[in-house]
Amino acid sequence: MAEQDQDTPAAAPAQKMNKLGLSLLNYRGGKSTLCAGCGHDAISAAITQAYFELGMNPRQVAKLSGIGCSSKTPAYFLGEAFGFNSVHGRMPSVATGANLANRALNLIGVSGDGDTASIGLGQFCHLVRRNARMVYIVENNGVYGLTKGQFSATADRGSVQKKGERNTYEAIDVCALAIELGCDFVARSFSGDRKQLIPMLQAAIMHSGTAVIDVISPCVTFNDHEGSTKSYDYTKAHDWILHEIGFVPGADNIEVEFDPGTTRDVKMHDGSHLTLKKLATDYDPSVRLNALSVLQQGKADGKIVTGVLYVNPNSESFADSLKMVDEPLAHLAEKDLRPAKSCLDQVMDELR
Amino acid sequence: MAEQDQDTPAAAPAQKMNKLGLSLLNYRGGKSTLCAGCGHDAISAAITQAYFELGMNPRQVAKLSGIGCSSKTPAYFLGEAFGFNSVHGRMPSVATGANLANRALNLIGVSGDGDTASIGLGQFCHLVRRNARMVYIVENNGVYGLTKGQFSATADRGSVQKKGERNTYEAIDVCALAIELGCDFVARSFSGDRKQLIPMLQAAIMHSGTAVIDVISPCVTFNDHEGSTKSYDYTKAHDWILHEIGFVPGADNIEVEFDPGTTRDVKMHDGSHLTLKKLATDYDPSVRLNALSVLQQGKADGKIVTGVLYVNPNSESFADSLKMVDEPLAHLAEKDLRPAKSCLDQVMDELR
Amino acid sequence: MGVIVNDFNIMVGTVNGSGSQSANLVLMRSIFNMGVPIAGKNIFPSNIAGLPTWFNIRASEHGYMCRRAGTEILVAMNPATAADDVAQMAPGTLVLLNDTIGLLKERTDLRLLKVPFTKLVAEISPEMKLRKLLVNMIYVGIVAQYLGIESDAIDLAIDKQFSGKKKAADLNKAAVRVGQRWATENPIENLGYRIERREKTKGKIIIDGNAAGALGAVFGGLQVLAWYPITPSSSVCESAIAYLERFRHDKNGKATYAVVQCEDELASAGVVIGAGWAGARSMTATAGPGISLMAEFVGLSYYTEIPAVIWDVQRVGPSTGLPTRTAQGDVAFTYNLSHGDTAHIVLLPATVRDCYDFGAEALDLAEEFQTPVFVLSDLDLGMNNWMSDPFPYHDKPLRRGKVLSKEKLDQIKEFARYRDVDGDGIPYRTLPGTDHAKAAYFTRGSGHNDKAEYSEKPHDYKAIVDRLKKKHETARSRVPQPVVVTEPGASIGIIAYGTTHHAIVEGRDLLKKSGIKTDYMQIRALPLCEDVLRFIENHERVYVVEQNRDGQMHELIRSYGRALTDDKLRSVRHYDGTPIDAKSCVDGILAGEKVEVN
Amino acid sequence: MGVIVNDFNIMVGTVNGSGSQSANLVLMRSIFNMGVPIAGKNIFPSNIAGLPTWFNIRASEHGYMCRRAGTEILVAMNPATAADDVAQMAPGTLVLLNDTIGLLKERTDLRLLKVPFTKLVAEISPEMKLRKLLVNMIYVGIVAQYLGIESDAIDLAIDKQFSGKKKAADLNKAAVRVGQRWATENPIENLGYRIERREKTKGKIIIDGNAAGALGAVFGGLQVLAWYPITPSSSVCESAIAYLERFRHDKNGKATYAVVQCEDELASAGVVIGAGWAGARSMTATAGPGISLMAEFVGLSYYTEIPAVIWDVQRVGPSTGLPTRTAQGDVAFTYNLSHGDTAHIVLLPATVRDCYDFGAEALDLAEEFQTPVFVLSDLDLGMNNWMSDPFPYHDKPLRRGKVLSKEKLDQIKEFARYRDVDGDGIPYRTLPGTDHAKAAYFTRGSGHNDKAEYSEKPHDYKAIVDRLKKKHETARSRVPQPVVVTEPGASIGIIAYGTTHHAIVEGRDLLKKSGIKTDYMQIRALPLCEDVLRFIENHERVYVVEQNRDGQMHELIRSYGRALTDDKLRSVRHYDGTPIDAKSCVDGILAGEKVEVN
Ligand SMILES: Cc1ncc(C[n+]2csc(CCOP(=O)(O)OP(=O)(O)O)c2C)c(N)n1
Ligand SMILES: Cc1ncc(C[n+]2csc(CCOP(=O)(O)OP(=O)(O)O)c2C)c(N)n1
Ligand code: SF4
Ligand code: SF4
Ligand SMILES: [Mg+2]
Ligand SMILES: [Mg+2]
Repeated sequence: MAEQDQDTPAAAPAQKMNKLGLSLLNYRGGKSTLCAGCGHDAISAAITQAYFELGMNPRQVAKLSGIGCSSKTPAYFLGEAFGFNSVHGRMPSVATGANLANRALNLIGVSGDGDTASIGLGQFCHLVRRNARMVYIVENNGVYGLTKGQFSATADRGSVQKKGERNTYEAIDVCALAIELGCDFVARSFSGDRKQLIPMLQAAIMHSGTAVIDVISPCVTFNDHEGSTKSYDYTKAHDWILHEIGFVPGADNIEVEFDPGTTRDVKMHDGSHLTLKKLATDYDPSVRLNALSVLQQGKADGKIVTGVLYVNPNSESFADSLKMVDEPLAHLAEKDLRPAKSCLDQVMDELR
Repeated sequence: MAEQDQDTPAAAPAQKMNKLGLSLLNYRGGKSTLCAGCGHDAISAAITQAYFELGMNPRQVAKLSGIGCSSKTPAYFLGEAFGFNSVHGRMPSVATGANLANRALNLIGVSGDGDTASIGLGQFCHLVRRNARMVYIVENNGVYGLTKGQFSATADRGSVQKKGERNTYEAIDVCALAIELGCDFVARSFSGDRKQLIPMLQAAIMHSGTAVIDVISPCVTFNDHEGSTKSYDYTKAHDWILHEIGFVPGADNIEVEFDPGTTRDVKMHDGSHLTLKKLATDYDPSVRLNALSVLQQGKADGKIVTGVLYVNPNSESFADSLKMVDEPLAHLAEKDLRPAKSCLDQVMDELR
Repeated sequence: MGVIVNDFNIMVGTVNGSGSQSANLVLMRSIFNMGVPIAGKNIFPSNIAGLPTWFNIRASEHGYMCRRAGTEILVAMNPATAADDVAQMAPGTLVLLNDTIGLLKERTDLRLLKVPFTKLVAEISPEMKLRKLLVNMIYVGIVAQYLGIESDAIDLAIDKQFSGKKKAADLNKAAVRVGQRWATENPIENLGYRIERREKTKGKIIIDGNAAGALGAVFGGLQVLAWYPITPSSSVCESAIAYLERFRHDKNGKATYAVVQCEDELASAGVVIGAGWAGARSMTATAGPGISLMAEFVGLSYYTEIPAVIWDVQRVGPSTGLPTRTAQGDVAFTYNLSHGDTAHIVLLPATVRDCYDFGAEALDLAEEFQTPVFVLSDLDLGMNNWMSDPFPYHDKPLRRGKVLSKEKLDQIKEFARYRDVDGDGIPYRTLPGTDHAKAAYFTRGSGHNDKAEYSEKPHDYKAIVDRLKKKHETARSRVPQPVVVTEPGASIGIIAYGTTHHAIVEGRDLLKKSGIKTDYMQIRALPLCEDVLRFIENHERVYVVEQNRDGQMHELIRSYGRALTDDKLRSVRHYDGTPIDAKSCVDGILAGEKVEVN
Repeated sequence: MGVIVNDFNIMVGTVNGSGSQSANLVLMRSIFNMGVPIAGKNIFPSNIAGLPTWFNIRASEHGYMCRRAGTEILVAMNPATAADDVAQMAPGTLVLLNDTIGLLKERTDLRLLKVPFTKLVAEISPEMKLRKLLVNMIYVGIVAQYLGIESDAIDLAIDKQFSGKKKAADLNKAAVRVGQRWATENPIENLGYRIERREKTKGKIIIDGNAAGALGAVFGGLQVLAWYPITPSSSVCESAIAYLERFRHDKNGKATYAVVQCEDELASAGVVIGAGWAGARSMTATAGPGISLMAEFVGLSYYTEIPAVIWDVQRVGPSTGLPTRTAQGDVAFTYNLSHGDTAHIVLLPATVRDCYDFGAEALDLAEEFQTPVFVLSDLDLGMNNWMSDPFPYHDKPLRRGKVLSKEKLDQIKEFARYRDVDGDGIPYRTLPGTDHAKAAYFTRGSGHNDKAEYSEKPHDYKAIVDRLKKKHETARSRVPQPVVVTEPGASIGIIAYGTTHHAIVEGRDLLKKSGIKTDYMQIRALPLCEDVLRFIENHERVYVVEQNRDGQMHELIRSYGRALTDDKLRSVRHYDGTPIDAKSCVDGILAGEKVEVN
């Protein structure tokens, strides 16, 4: 069953197949046109790997984005999936529509910090509130990359722009917002931490509602200098890693072994397991206020808190709360869509 | 000096004058066209009273709003002040512009829960982030009054609409958001609690940045029934009052007397005093996380927490952070606005 | 003066939130139940309660349904406006005045009856709250009695209005009786107006345009509805929700549709486009401010070729404009909505039947043409009560357009999302989730070639926008075509659309009486078709009548038409927020014809 | 074939982010320093680094500044596009090819020189990072040497480009020398192109339209600038910020202006309107998607009569359209932006001088007319380098419009915010904070009477919108008027606007050579004025030339004009994302004239 767990040393790594019999190549996208070294490309690679390892049919995935360097990336992973590069800051509503039209689609949305926290803040908050099932990734570099490096709304107060300008605004923390707004899966990671990001993505993909992952993703061209608080160096130096993350897909039906003293186990909606291995402190991600405090503390200490901040695996998705049929609406036949003549007659009678 | 403190029993109450020699009549607006009993009208009355008591020149005030029953109310108070009933959900940006054009204007913005938390959420958050000096009131009834009672984004999960529909979405708490976003004056009140609301408004008016007050303001026509969590009865029954609020204007230069054991004193930017008299518990509004916890706790206990949730009187206003001249931009003379010919010559030279 | 039968206006001046709406509907329906055609128009303020509201009932032997200026019977219940209302009446008008209202100037040229409503209602119920509502039923009784409306007709109307609530119905009937009795006790000599039984409403229905549109959409297979409340469009969605809840669940009681009340119109547009992209028939309804907010998304939908249906129930002005007044002011703006070169399909319903038909047709056209489709109703059509023949059941298959399924993909060599395979400018599409190697494509704005690959090449871009234009040309003959009504010997033409239609129907009869024969073309959609030009060619002068300041359709026709001169094509406009009446349109045409206007 | 002097194109094909931009600007400026007119156009992709970019330098003895198809000298530096670039060249083109690039098909009909750039640059610096940049300066040296551009001219250009950074300047000069030397060692026989010294650029400046507009605004008293970044408009704001920071502080170093980088364009529009209401000259700049998002606010600004200036630097398509390509696609949309009946003032700059002038003029007009004013630039004008006479200092007083101060209020009996006192449709206003009993008024959408009181009355509404129309009529003669250039004996007219102007200037000369004399009207603003109609009347045929698919100005003229027939008025359009060239416009006109097109 779980082919990705078999270690077949004979096969060359490129030939490695997942449980669907697909190789990593099947999960690759087009050639990136981003700057060499851009954090976003590392995230695309992590996404590619995450889906490959999960053994999910890429054709069942739909990739959505707004506008920005980050929002271009859906073209650079999962080439066999449908993609939609929509308008700036409004991907959440497009994703909501796609989710309702076809709830079987596995949705992944990629956005930037400008796309999400500046122009798109309202839509982001309302997406979280609706809890449409999707992974929502913020590729957070603190600047508008595509328009050449202006501060975005996630830029930290006091951080310095390439040309020397200092940011005077308070940063918007999309994780804190998402938690405050009732989101049931909120995490933060770093594009440079593939080990953390991949299992985090996998858990997010299996989450039953909206899963928000804010990934610090340095912009090498406009925000990787000294004085930046979103550079590679700064992020590495200030990364406060909450726990070591593992993911065991549920379909494999493997009993997860973990030491309850050192590892927390979160059983996801579909039976898969998210394991969080305790590091310096034992962080409990099942309490909202914990997440808000750890974020406040991180802020006070000048740290970037990464890890799964909050998770509630029993999240009721939007489609479920709407009591929709299980079959995707888009697949319903005409007979399901047009009520019988008798219904119309009844209405006509009432109007007489 | 402080004429409003003199109790002259001889004069009829209508004749009572404030320090500017104006009577309450000078602070009244047009006749309300809201439903009889609407919470919004009580708020208008409180605003009228607050400005009157402060002895602020109504002509220096500018009233702004979005669209909604609530947003109509600027026409019903301070008739001598300029008013701007703008577009739905976008008053924050209009107010920002007005603030920059004339920083001497005393701005008061009135919005509804739909106007702020639904269509206007993005602008609201970004206003708070910019910290333009103004009072921002959300007249919160959990519904869109003007469009006849649909749930807004502040409606509580599980609360019931007049026609029986149950709300399945998580409520947005605008106070929690404002606190999370760095707002330096955040309070909640109840339109039925004039005693609390008036001094709260006065402190907000004297605050040097954006002051957000969320006022539960029942909609008698569409959201005052059983099952509503924003009705008069429900609010009264579930009101968790943090402290008793008093306000002593600074211009009066009166030494405030209070018992440090029972009352907290917040010295506002202009020297006036906000006094918070301890009730059941001693709430400290100078710590952001306190506010977030008390709100979470209120939510868990089914309580509506009212009082000053967070205040930092040393807030740097937007105009200050922009290092603008003290004189309102709108009053600058042509000579201040058009650089000298030599400047242009210099630029032309550089371009040759 | 003889007796005028079945042809006059009754105006009730009241306060909104006072419960008079039920009484007015009962009075209107009583006349309808007498077999006499009616049209009811509610003129209400932009607030919830306590402000002046007027309800006008037009009884019309001929079945004219447009607004008609003038009032024959006034019921003045609102102290705030009674003086003004009364002052505006023509001599001889019958005025029922609540006797608690004092008038400054009493007019002796009116037939003014002071009715002791407060006293009368006290007989019926001791409850003050109920009295406030029942008082309205008393004027129903009085008016009915004077006009000769039979009790049966009234009772039937009351039963309908309070269907299921017998107690309420009985109380209301009692109030009507009190009114009837009072009228009998206070007879009027030679009133001059009477309702006589006819057979002209048999089988007909009464419905508002918004409910009709919703019904059409629900029977047209609507799958995803996204909305944000705004007057006067909210009831499109609220009605749709009600019908969906009644008729659209599977055998397990699960919904075959989804409704999202969004946070604003930008989100509604996004949801509709996302759903359209993923293969669901999706729609939203809004008014002008929402249309403005949707502009960017609509451009995306046009360039990415995604089906989307947007109802615009037109109202007047921006934000705090006149949100409870009617207009046809968004025609030009929606037709070319969004920056850059765009042109959309716009349907123009004139009747509740059109609303019903277009409710489904818009969904078909959107999927067929893979493009945003607007339905431009207005407040008058959407929120007022209109009489109509019952709606037929549409049993033709839903037109889902060129969608390539997995099976179809097997049969073709290459799939190019944006290629014009059939020469009609309409490409083929696949739906997300289609499990086929050829299926997936990447959707983005105009920067793509015909395979949906990113391209900034000049000829790729030009090819895309030229094809989009071709697609629009194809639409000319496939959208609902104009309807032409002729009059032998007419050399003058009239062009109108939407609710202006009703003023033209009556206006043409009036013109004929003035000796002016006219042909009439009712435009039902944009883009315009060749027939419009032929109609213009075939007439000496053509008047384009509409309800906006700038003569928007007139301009669109001039823009489309070749060799049209202003001398021939003329613009008649009505734009004060009230629905256009026949007289305004006749006066405009007579002025153009240089005929003396009275 | 003789030698072509000062009249050819040099195209550099490279990769963005590779530092070639400085080299290209130096090359362009070197020619300029030789006294020869130039125009530089950057054709860049919508990404940050690593994708193909082309820079075209046109040297033109006549000072033609529009794009000219065809390349005489190609520098092919980009391996990704070299094959394609080379394939497109006409026989005889001089091609400098980086010798590390292998071409599949070698063309023998070109003059192809393989340049060992990598080897050459190695001499100059050991640092790889520097080499990557300096390699570009080598082609500057080579091209300059072949064309006879003098070292002085180049050094001057380098000093300008690296002003203040002597070390960088010296390194770059060294690279140029290397290139020059290589060219000397590899001479070309009969190249056929040469730059010769002229006196045609003396005193002239080089600037892009966005900086010019910003300069105009800053010297025009801009007080509040709100913006959200979007290509190609960002540099309007970024330049304005730079000038504001330099020139607009009081003696205490405090700013006499405010800049807000907003969260989106809706907010920018709101800030501008709020600031305009409160009495500051305010502006924003955006591109099409931003215009779409501002639609609702712009309607509010129109109906509430609040000054606001909005620059639209036009680009192509929606969202991911072709954001780095140029168009004139937003003309119609901005002119009537927002739902309902609206019409705005739109300024149409053609040159950087216009940008400068309109930067201030727009602020004046907005306050004079109390209305939104658009300035429609485009990517070609806004982001490319244009030669110009230096800009004059405007010393006429700022026109602040009809504002009633406290003192003026004392002198008048009544203040009615929306009353037409002067008969020009423009009312008086007061500013918030004015300490006078008569000053305050309440601002809301169209639901008001002339005293700004809430009103839903039909005649109040009609009065307001009729006056707004009158105001727009007043604007016709007060916006920048068209400029007409005539040719004795011409019976054909050309109408153009914006950057199309430059193609017309050259096109008319070409047409003249083909024996076709033309008169030319350059439209500089909307609303159109009577002169446009007279110009059309006075010509047999008039061609409206523009850069959009739908002939938007052509339609606006037809809509405005009376008795215009298509037979007379014709539309020539160019809309593939590239700037229009003279040939496209000439071909369009020749086709209309049924002259054989080569
Ligand atoms: C309505 C609209 N406004 C502005 C833009 C211009 N724009 C494109 S991307 C972008 C910002 C992108 O920033 P972010 O989301 O942080 O993405 P990044 O490029 O940094 O990955 C902006 C402002 C646009 N495309 N649409
Ligand atoms: C763009 C836009 N969308 C929708 C509307 C319709 N609308 C007017 S007020 C309102 C909601 C008001 O709700 P809220 O802000 O809570 O105010 P309340 O009436 O409850 O005081 C809506 C949806 C509008 N005016 N403009
Ligand atoms: S500009 Fe920044 S965000 Fe954009 S591709 Fe380059 S490195 Fe990445
Ligand atoms: S509808 Fe509700 S919110 Fe509006 S005025 Fe009436 S009570 Fe107030
Ligand atoms: Mg970013
Ligand atoms: Mg509300």
